[in-house]
Amino acid sequence: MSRAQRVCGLQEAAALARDGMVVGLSGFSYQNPPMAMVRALIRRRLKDLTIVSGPTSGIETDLLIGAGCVKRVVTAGVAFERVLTIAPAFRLAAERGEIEVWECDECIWHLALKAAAWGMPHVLWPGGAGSSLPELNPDLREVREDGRPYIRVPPVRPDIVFLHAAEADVYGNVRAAREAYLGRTFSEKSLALASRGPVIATVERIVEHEEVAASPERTLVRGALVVEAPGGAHPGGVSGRYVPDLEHYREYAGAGEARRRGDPVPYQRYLERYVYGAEEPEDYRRAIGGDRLEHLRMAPP
Amino acid sequence: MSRAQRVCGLQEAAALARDGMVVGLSGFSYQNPPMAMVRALIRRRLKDLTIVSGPTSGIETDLLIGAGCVKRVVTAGVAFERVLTIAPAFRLAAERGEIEVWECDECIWHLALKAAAWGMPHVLWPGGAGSSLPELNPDLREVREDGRPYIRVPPVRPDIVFLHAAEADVYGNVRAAREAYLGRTFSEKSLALASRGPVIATVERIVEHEEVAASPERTLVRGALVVEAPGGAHPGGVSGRYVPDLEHYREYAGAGEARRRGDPVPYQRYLERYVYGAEEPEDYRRAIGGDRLEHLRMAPP
Amino acid sequence: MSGGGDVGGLRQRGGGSGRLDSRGRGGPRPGPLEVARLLTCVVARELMDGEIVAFGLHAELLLAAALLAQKLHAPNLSIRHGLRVERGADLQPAAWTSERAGRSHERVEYLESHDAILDVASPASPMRFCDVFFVGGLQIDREGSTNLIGIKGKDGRMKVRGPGSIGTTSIGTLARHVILFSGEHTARRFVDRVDYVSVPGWRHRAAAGLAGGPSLCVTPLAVFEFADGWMRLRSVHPHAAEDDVRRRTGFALPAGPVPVTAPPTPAEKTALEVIDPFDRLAAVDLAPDGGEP
Amino acid sequence: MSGGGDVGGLRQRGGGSGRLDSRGRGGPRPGPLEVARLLTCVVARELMDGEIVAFGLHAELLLAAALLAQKLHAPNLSIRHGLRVERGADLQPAAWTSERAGRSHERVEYLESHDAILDVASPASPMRFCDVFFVGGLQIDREGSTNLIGIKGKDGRMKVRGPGSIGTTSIGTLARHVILFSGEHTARRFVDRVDYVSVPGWRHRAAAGLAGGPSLCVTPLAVFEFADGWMRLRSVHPHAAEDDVRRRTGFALPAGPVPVTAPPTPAEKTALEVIDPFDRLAAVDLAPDGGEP
Repeated sequence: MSRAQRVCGLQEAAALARDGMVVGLSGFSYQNPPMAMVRALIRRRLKDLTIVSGPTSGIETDLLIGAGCVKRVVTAGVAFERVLTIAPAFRLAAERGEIEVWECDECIWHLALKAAAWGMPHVLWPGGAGSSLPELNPDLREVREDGRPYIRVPPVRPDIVFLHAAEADVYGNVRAAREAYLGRTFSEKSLALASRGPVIATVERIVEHEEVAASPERTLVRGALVVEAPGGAHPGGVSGRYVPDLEHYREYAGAGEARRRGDPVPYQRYLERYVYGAEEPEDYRRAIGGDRLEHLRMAPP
Repeated sequence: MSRAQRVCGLQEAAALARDGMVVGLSGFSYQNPPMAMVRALIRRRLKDLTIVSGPTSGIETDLLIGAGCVKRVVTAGVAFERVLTIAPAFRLAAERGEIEVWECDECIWHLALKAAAWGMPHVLWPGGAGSSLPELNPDLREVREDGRPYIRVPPVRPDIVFLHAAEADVYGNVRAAREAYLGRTFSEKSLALASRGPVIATVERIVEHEEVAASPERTLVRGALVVEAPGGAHPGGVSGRYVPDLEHYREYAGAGEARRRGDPVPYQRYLERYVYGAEEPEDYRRAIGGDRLEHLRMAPP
Repeated sequence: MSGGGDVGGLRQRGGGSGRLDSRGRGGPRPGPLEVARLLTCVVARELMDGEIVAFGLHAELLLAAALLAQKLHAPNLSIRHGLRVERGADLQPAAWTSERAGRSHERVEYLESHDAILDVASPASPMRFCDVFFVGGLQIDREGSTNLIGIKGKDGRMKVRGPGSIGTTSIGTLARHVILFSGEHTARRFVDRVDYVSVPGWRHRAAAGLAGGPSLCVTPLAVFEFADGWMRLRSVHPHAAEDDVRRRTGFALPAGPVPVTAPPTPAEKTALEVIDPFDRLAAVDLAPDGGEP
Repeated sequence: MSGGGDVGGLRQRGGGSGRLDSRGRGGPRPGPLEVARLLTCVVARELMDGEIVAFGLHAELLLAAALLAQKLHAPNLSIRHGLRVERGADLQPAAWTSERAGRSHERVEYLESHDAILDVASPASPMRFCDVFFVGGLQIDREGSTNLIGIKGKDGRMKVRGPGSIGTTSIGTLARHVILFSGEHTARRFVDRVDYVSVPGWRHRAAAGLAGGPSLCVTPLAVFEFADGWMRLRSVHPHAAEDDVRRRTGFALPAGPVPVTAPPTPAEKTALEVIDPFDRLAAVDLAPDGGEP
């Protein structure tokens, strides 16, 4: 008997997500968002998702909100750094009351996932006392123990997690590129550990198992379902592989800001062009300009 | 102005420990115990220490107990694997009521350190309900939340931490050998994060800062005080550098078991030969047999 | 992560008699290798495809059983040996202690930093530490509780200090399946009630509000299962006598006929030759009588 | 880890006027580089030897200030830029975003995995995240509370949704020293009371049972300090007029003479030439008026 591979296609993996689920998404700001999967989820016209992304989220979250798939966001922030201080669909939907925001910061975001991974009913955290977080989230309470203030943080447990990374083997061992960020992980592992359901990793490239097993200390997540999706973080970047496409971010931000100011056409056009009309990887590559990814590629060190 | 180095001598570092302190010691079973430092602490004739070691501890803890320095041990176990199921000085002192044992398992040991690092008043852990741990430790309570049982674990916070590792730079960046254990850490980082006081690392070798900074992902602990002490884990092993000296363990175990059975002479002789009479590194090397460490050295991969 | 699989008697290891001195029901008295191989098969048969099995370091027999299961019926079994997920087809020297096998890390597919045990303890996680966890003890009782903490004297105080619960308590409480394994089978080891509880059995779990309990207990003489949370004999090994097993067990066992443990099949035998070509299993510390004279 | 140091106005960045339009008390109107360099010196003077200073990504000015302090009076200052401890002598392109500087990792001396922020948040740890933490906000109020969450409309409901508190709240609560930094100095930014609290100031901390509060607030026009937990002017920059600063601050400031911020010393100027040979500081987003027309 031989060991089963854990590889599947993008649509097949996207079909594991259902309306109303708590969906974890990798990414920090511009880095490592699972955008190919996000576009596939939007094409499935999912509804009422709770998105756990970040801790500081970016376009993966904003696009899902803008496409109407989201009812709640668990995030420390949704922003595009210097391109746009507040992500546009997030801003519009929140201001209109169309989404709920579980207001936290990066520590509390991580802590809520840790509480889930560790099976704890809540965790008492010394940070954040005196802030508005407890007043904005009914399930974040300020409590005292021995005269000291703590925030009582409940677990946040995704039903399913999608992440994007540089590479994986066919058995679901996922890892970052060696060339950059030096082993720094973002939220991939935290989300995977907290999940009650499957962890799906889109990767730039499936590599030989022997290669992955030769450096097990580099593996971030094991037991994932693996989808090969080169360029799958675009317009985000992938640590050590390619840089974020800030021009594309500006295009998206412009469309989002136009809609926020009353003109829905550019945003609808964005969705048609890059999401609904780009079901196949070739279509997406053509939409962004054939050799765009080549231009963004990081030189090997 | 230039950056200050963080290097000192063994005696100078040992002098930072005082009677009654909570002392964290690195090591897991046979691996990475800070034995040169332990011997220096015994020569200082410290009293009433609380030792936080392990989570499963070995000779570093047993020798301190045997030399009369300890009043309390926070450990999931003190044993010498197949050499001896129960460490002899630990067994004798516990059976005579001369030491207290904070009875835990490896998870709860780590959790208590995490609670300290995170500044939490306690943590609720789903493991261990139904065991004797809460009944044996007044500060480990079994509690219920939403009908489920948890162990309420208090923080354990060392006053000072001594660890042994393969290498460090002069600025206190400490790391394991690349050649083995593949980045696996034992308790070095957990102890260092939980400590309220200084972290002292004895290392096999001080290496160039540039070399350490070129692979920052390998650094386990930063900001340590560094003591160069080659062979400093003996008779324990150092991952990737040398294997444990099981013959020496057997000698120690024999002396400890003899004392436990009523004959204190072999243990006293052990202390004289390897601890009190071996203040200088050369003395210790001579006591164990000049080229003993060479025999234990692991071949490069 | 120590699973306690190797915690045996209270004596210094290595010097004991380690002999198998119980009479077989028939056939010649088996050697240590044969007994170890039989137990390897017994354990392997319990491991299911797709599961994660975990045990402490120094547990060659359990590692061999996992490799055997992988080879025969569970190609997707994951093996957690301490905090390492191992791969490889045969039993090699222990990776991290006195053996100088510098290349042992090549057998590691994945590893955790030591404190990550907290991250993966929940059995509900896709990155869970294990599905099946092997636990040993100084004492094991009829409801399946284990004790590595100590043994009480007649005055009710601790008379023998045990090594401590090492890695067993939390994972033993949380794992979906706990299997007890003991290299010794004596009335000292198998007691009516443990003096202290390292891993809770059926009644201690129920009292704490937890369902279930250990499913099996494997010894060099027999296999126990649990009915209504009490141990009963599932099978007695071919080389052991049922009344001897009952005599060596410190609590009453339900009467009634007990089958003989199925000996290694030809397929199991063939696979064992591949897994353990150098008969390392012969050195496994199985001393049914605790190695006492 | 985002420190919020770069969160500026509510508008899209890059297109604004970014001009410094306040009148100086004398001398010619300074260019953006000169203002950025002055602020770099102001911040550097606050950083002590042996401390760990932390700020979010995209905070060139704060990084330059830390490098300046290292060079002049704090050789043992550690710099946390996001979750990296950085070394190096000059200001280079940002490491992780659109710049293609593949060698930026050579400037990293140590780094944390992202969730390790929990491990190092306690200021009592030798491995603590920081001693000094820089925080920005959409709103900053007289007691030093910051707000990145949102701005209320007249109906008391959230009218402008902010980005979120990103990495500021917990570290801003726990750090020994919090210094506020704002690239904008308007009555919209500096309000009497923030609408929501991302990082608590003096009174919000006291109400929660915490001592202390932010120690300083640096803007392109002035430096505020705190007396009895309320902001007051510590100095006004040479290019700004005190009455203009008061007018641009949305709450009353104690009257009385205010000194002029000490301009860069010759030593600071020389060091700045080394730290920023390519005048990258000229591109730092300092728009006292928020960049509005």
